[in-house]
Amino acid sequence: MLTQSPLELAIAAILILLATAAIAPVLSRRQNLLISFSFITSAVASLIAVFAGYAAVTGGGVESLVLPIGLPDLPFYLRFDPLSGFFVTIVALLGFMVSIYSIGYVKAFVGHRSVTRLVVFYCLFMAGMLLVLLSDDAYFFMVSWELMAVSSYFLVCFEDDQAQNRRAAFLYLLIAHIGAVLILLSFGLMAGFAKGFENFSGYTFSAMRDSHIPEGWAAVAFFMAFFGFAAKAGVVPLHAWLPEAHPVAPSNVSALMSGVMLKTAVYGIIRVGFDLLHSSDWRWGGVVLIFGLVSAVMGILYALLQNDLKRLLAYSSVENIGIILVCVGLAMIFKSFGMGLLASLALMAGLYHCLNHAMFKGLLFMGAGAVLHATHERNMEGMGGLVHKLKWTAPLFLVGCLSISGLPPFNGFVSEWLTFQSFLLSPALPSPLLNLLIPLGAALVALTGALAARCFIKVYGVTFLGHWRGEHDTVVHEAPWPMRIGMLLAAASCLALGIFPTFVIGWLDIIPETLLAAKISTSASASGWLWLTPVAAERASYSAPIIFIGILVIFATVYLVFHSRTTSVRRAPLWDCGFGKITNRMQYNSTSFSMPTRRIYGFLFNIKETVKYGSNQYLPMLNNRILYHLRVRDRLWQMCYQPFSDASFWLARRVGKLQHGRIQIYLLYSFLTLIVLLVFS
Amino acid sequence: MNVSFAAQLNSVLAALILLTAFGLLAQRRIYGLLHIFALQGFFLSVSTAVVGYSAGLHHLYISALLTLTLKVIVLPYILYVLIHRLRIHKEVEEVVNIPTTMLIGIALVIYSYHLTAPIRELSDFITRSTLAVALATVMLGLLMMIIRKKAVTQIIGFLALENGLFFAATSATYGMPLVVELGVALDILIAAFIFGIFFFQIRTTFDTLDLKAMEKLKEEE
Amino acid sequence: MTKDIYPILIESLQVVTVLVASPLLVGWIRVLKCWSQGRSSAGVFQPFRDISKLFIKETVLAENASWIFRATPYIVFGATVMAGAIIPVISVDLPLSATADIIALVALFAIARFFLALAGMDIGTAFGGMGSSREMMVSSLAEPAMLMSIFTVSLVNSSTSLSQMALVLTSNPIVLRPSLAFALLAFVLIALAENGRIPVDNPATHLELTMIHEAMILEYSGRHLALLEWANMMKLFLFAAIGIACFFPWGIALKDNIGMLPAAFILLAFKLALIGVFIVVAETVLAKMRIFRVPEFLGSAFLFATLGMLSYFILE
Amino acid sequence: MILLILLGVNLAATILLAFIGDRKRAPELNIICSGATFAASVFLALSVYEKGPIISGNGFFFVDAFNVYLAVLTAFVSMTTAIFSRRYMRVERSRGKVGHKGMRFYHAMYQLFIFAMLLALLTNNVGVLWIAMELATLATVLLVSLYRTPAAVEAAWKYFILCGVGIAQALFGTVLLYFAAERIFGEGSKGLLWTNLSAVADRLDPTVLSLAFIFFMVGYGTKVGLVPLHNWLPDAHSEGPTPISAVLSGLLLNVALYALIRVKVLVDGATHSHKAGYIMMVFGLLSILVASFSLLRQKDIKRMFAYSSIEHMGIATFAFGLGGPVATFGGLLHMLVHSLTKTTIFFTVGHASQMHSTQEMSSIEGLIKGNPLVGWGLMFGVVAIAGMPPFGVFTSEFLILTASIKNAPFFTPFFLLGIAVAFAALFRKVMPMAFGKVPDNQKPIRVAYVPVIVHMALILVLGIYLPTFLSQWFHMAVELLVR
Repeated sequence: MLTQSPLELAIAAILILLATAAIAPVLSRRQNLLISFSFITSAVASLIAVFAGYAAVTGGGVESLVLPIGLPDLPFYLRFDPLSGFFVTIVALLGFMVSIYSIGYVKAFVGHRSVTRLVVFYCLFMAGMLLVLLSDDAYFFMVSWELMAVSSYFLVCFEDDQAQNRRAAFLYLLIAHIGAVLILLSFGLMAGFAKGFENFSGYTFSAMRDSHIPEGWAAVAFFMAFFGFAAKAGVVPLHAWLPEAHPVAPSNVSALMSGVMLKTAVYGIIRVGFDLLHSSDWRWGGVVLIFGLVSAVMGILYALLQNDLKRLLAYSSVENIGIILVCVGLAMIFKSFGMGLLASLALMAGLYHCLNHAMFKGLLFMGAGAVLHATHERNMEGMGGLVHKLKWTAPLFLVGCLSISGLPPFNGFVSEWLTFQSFLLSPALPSPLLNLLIPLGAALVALTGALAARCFIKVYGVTFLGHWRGEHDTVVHEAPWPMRIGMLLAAASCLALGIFPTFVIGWLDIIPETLLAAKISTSASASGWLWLTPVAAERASYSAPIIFIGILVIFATVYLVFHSRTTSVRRAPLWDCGFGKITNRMQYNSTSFSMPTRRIYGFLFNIKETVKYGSNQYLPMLNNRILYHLRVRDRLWQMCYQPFSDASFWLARRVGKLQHGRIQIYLLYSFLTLIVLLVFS
Repeated sequence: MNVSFAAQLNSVLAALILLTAFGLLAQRRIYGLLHIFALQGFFLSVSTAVVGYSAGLHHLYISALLTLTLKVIVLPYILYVLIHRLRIHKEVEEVVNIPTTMLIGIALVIYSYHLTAPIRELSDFITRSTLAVALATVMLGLLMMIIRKKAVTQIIGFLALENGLFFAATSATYGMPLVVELGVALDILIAAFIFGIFFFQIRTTFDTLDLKAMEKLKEEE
Repeated sequence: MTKDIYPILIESLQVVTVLVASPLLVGWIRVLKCWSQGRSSAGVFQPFRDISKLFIKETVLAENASWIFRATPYIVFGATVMAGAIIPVISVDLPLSATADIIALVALFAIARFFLALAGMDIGTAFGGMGSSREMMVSSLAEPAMLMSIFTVSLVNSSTSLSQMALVLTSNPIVLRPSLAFALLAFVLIALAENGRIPVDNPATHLELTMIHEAMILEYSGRHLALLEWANMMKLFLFAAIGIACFFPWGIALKDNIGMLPAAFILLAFKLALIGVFIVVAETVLAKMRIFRVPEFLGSAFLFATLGMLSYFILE
Repeated sequence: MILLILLGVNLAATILLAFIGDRKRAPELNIICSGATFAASVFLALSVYEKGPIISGNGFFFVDAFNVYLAVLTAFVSMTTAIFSRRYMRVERSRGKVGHKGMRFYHAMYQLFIFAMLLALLTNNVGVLWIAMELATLATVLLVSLYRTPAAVEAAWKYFILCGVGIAQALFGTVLLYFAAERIFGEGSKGLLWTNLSAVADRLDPTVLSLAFIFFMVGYGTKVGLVPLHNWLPDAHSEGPTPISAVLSGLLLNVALYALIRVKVLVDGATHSHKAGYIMMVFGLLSILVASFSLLRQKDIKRMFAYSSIEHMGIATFAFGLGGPVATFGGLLHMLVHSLTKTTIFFTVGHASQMHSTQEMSSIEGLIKGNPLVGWGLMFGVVAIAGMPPFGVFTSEFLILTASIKNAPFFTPFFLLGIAVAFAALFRKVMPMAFGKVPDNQKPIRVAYVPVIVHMALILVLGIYLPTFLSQWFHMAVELLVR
């Protein structure tokens, strides 16, 4: 295996995935065998791809290959460079965990519906994501990109008998497709300025790299690509599909979609912004930064108000993509002023967050899947107390919550810290306006971080803690072993990535070096692997291992001190303030937990609260039934989507009048067309 | 018959064809329409023969003969039989606002003249001035199809339009190559059979040949 | 030899100082408060007595409490002590101070808060959830202001490491900086909110509907409660220490200078005493505000911090 | 020789089937004849590929890379449609929708229609091209009204009248063309031969040719189904038997567009301007927009795909109007893949509506569960037709879009809007049909597997791999069309 080059390994992985997809229908009569076989092979393929990606980044070289298929003058070009390698690693790493998880998860469908479709498109989806990262010409990129979109679309509407699922999948595919066409146009624009457009060779990325595009057109190309990719990444206001599609997909698929599919869009933005186009206009970065900030804040606020577990996680993905884009935007701004070192710090923060988000969001979605598996419930209002029943899932999910809330020593904190560090370096920019504005962005990121913590306390507190909130006590059973292993691996990597950031940064450093010609590892690990010092030790430093060990030691010491003595611990009922028994209905739930948020940030949403008093039929003078109804809607939906949809249907009605039914009118059209054309010729 | 006389004769025939085209626009009765249409075909045929004679192109005689057979005898006969068999001869069509239609028609003639003016300069044929009339006949036929409401009248409008095309072919170019002429004639013949079949189909399915019955296929409001 | 022992020595001294001085600070505040209200006090050592009494008392757990509820006191205590080992209190030459800069320190406090809030949710009462929800609301509002304040301070010192900040401030001549003044103002407001002092929360009350911090730990008893109380006292002390390191570090012991340590202790005690006076004055003058006025309160903190940042760029 | 076989087989089959078209084995005969035509067309294509353009029959026939590829496509699709029609018409017949006479008529006219299209493609004479186009219309008119329902008769009538009028205008254009050519070639049929015309294109009078082009545009444009001349198309496609809808959509529109392009080459040569191209772009764009918005509110499944055909013909017209090698390549490819894809869709749609005995989309449901081939075929057909890779339509749209943003960036947003709306409309309607539970009104029927699978495989292959000979072919055609 070691004799193979990274690209060969990656291709092997993709071929295994495609072959699995092709074999799957043959096995469709034996569903259990199909599940075990295909998910094990896809796990193996992912593992191979992890090695490939890792080796590509470590090797730092560029490998390319031309496949003999595609258009005759435009065969499929493949290229494996450190940037692709890094993203391949992310995709494959989470893919590996999720594949293992799926062995357990998908078996729950057996007997209810055929899983052949799920298996086929799962493999195609994985292969599509990897191909996107490897492709090196516009055509192949688009083919892979849409392969990814279509296969994930079929995965989203896997449980197709519910209209809601179909609607979600439809919305997803629509927005994805519009985004894809924008990307395509952007490539078309770049190819148009490249050499050899007429004989198809302008479509290769290498031709685009070498082309000189006028500044104005370059901006058009960049923003088309940015919005195209943003539609896939779920950047506000193009995020509408995300909270619809992720919840209805099977949880293993949501984990992949949220954890890694969104990253391919980030990859695209980085590829176009740093590699294909060479601009020195800081406004590009500024726009990316602003969209990132808006997504981060809005995403987490929306997440806070959700009661559906997976929907909440989906919104939180919007937030995290926002943070990644903030870093990318900062890097672009730094780059435009020629500050390579700072740019690479910001880019590093972004890339690190990509990796982290893949891990903890994958973990959380897998956890959500385990909860769903156990309770058949997505609404958090009907859960609670699962910590007592799900002995494995509960702590693993907690790890995910801690990571995503940016708490040391887990991984989320590292990237958040790096982000703040790059923000804190913005005063070095030679533009006074940016000096004043960028810190405000930092404040918004801080707000996002704090709200994320609040949000995930709600998630964990309402789902796992307290008493069961549902109407009847359902039988809750812990997830099978493959699911636990998948989550365990993700949790372990969350911790590892949090504790050993210096290694990761040293590994990744080749990427900013190739893109920006500046590297930070010389300063970042200057004080040894224990200390992360991105710029200089005097400037800022962080040592995750010491914090981790420190807290553990103190914890252990205190615990041992107290447990050497024999003080009795007694269980007692809750204090009920002297009234009657406290019932489960009196607990704080998701809606009440987020009430302060609704009060403070309510103006951003479309909130309708209604309270109805129902009277008791025996004692009419007492109003003892109070019905509270809350509806929170996305205001952006009404602002950005509703008008489009309405206008389309309005236009459709208008256009429909053309087909009036009277043949004379049709003849008149023909006649008038003739007259008009004759007049204008 | 010298060339200039032939040209004059051709102009007169062109004027007559134009007149019949207007006549078709104005006529309400079905039999009346049929007669005018046959007359138009006759003029066309004569005009073709005159051109053939004056230019010395003998294949145009075949064209003239074809026209005569098809447009003056066969098609009006088929239509006559159909009208008779389907008992629609009593239906008198309401043609709205004839004066306006006439005005539009005159505007179309002027417009056709305007359009063909640059082309006239190119041609050295005796018939060159009649191209405008041919185009006008085509457009008037189209106009007729637009304003009429019955299937039969629409077909007559369609055939009048084809007459205009024929006239264009003879007047502008001294006729198309024979193979084309024959093919076109064959097509028209087939078309005639098809609309014959159609009249029966429409009659049996809708009980009327009024086009109002056939406005069901449309986009819903 | 001393070279090797010195870091360990100073680190232990630091941790012991934090552990011991924090109840003292709280005791001092209570004493001052009694005096200001014309009551006789129980003395500055009363917190010690409270804690030690709680340690030997029986621990009563709610029926529904899970392992999270039981682990929380230890985690909170651990995180707070860890923070105490990092913030330079008596000397800038603190070996562990490079472990975390001020942003990471804030995150350490966030761990403690995270688990406290989870523990509040764990037992399944309305009070616990209410406390968690409100606590997280306050913290989420305080966070941006905190960051802006840090931003301003780091602009002045071009560092986010507390030791470095203190070192830069003390080693340079004293300059009056409007930016630092604004940042200090913001920091004070944030610290009051974070530590649950009046006007945001009242640590002395168990009045049901106004509780924030107390609501979360309502079900704790015995040694768990002792640990939480102690951690809470340390937190107050550490915020005071952060304020001192960022804004008034003069007097802190510099590198390899054991001789300065006694003076540093005395000055620290003096500064803390002053802070105690300030807190008591503030709590006497102000009334606790309604919970939904807190956003305005913290909003003004954010405003001050931003003004500080702006005035750095515009005026300095 | 091959040419005669190619055309003769159809003609003979027409006559034969007119008498025995209702026999038990008539569908098989239909398939065999179409297969023979296909084989002949492949031979023809091979000889063109090896030896270059062929002129034969005293200049009457002219075969070059452009029309031979369309001829092969026509022969191929007519063969697969014949296979499809075997099972489809059997069901229709068993349900009493067509009688003996109807079957005879159906089979004969089917072959006549194919003959007319092949003649239109292969002839060198612009006048004969017109005749063949008219013949193709006439052959299908009565097929549209085969079921004799009021809607079918109405649709056929509209088809007949509108296309008749349209094509009459094309005849006027032909007359004008001949008029211009006569000044160079003099009297006789030489002046209508395309090979001659294209050789002297730059000497033809520009005024006459631009006038002629307008008549051609309106005339053949009506047959292509370009907005605002399209009104017959949704009616005719939705009311006829589905095999006829498939060949109308997949083949006839292509042939009409072929005629238009042939003329455009002449006009471009004569006028030395891009005016004709602009006219085609405007028509194309208008078709894309109107068709895509119309798609949004459709209720009838075949009607919806008829509008989709208008949209795609608009795309192809736009591409040829755009000119340039990339766009022209894209346009040629688009004609090919649209034809294959749309016929696949009509095959599945036909079976789907037979399964539910209705064309109302709201009553069709659960196709994937009911019959996986029909369900997935429809689903993938729509995925393909909506322009998603890895299917061929994406390839052509990719080329056209990129060329359009390079050469006509201000048209592109409208193009994009059209594509997006059409995409939304199609998926919105198709998802509930393909997915979901099997409803009560669904009945299993015997389905033609071969055509659907073969077409889907071809579209898939064309999306990721264009064989060299095909692309060589296209390049040869592009060279003919782009000067």
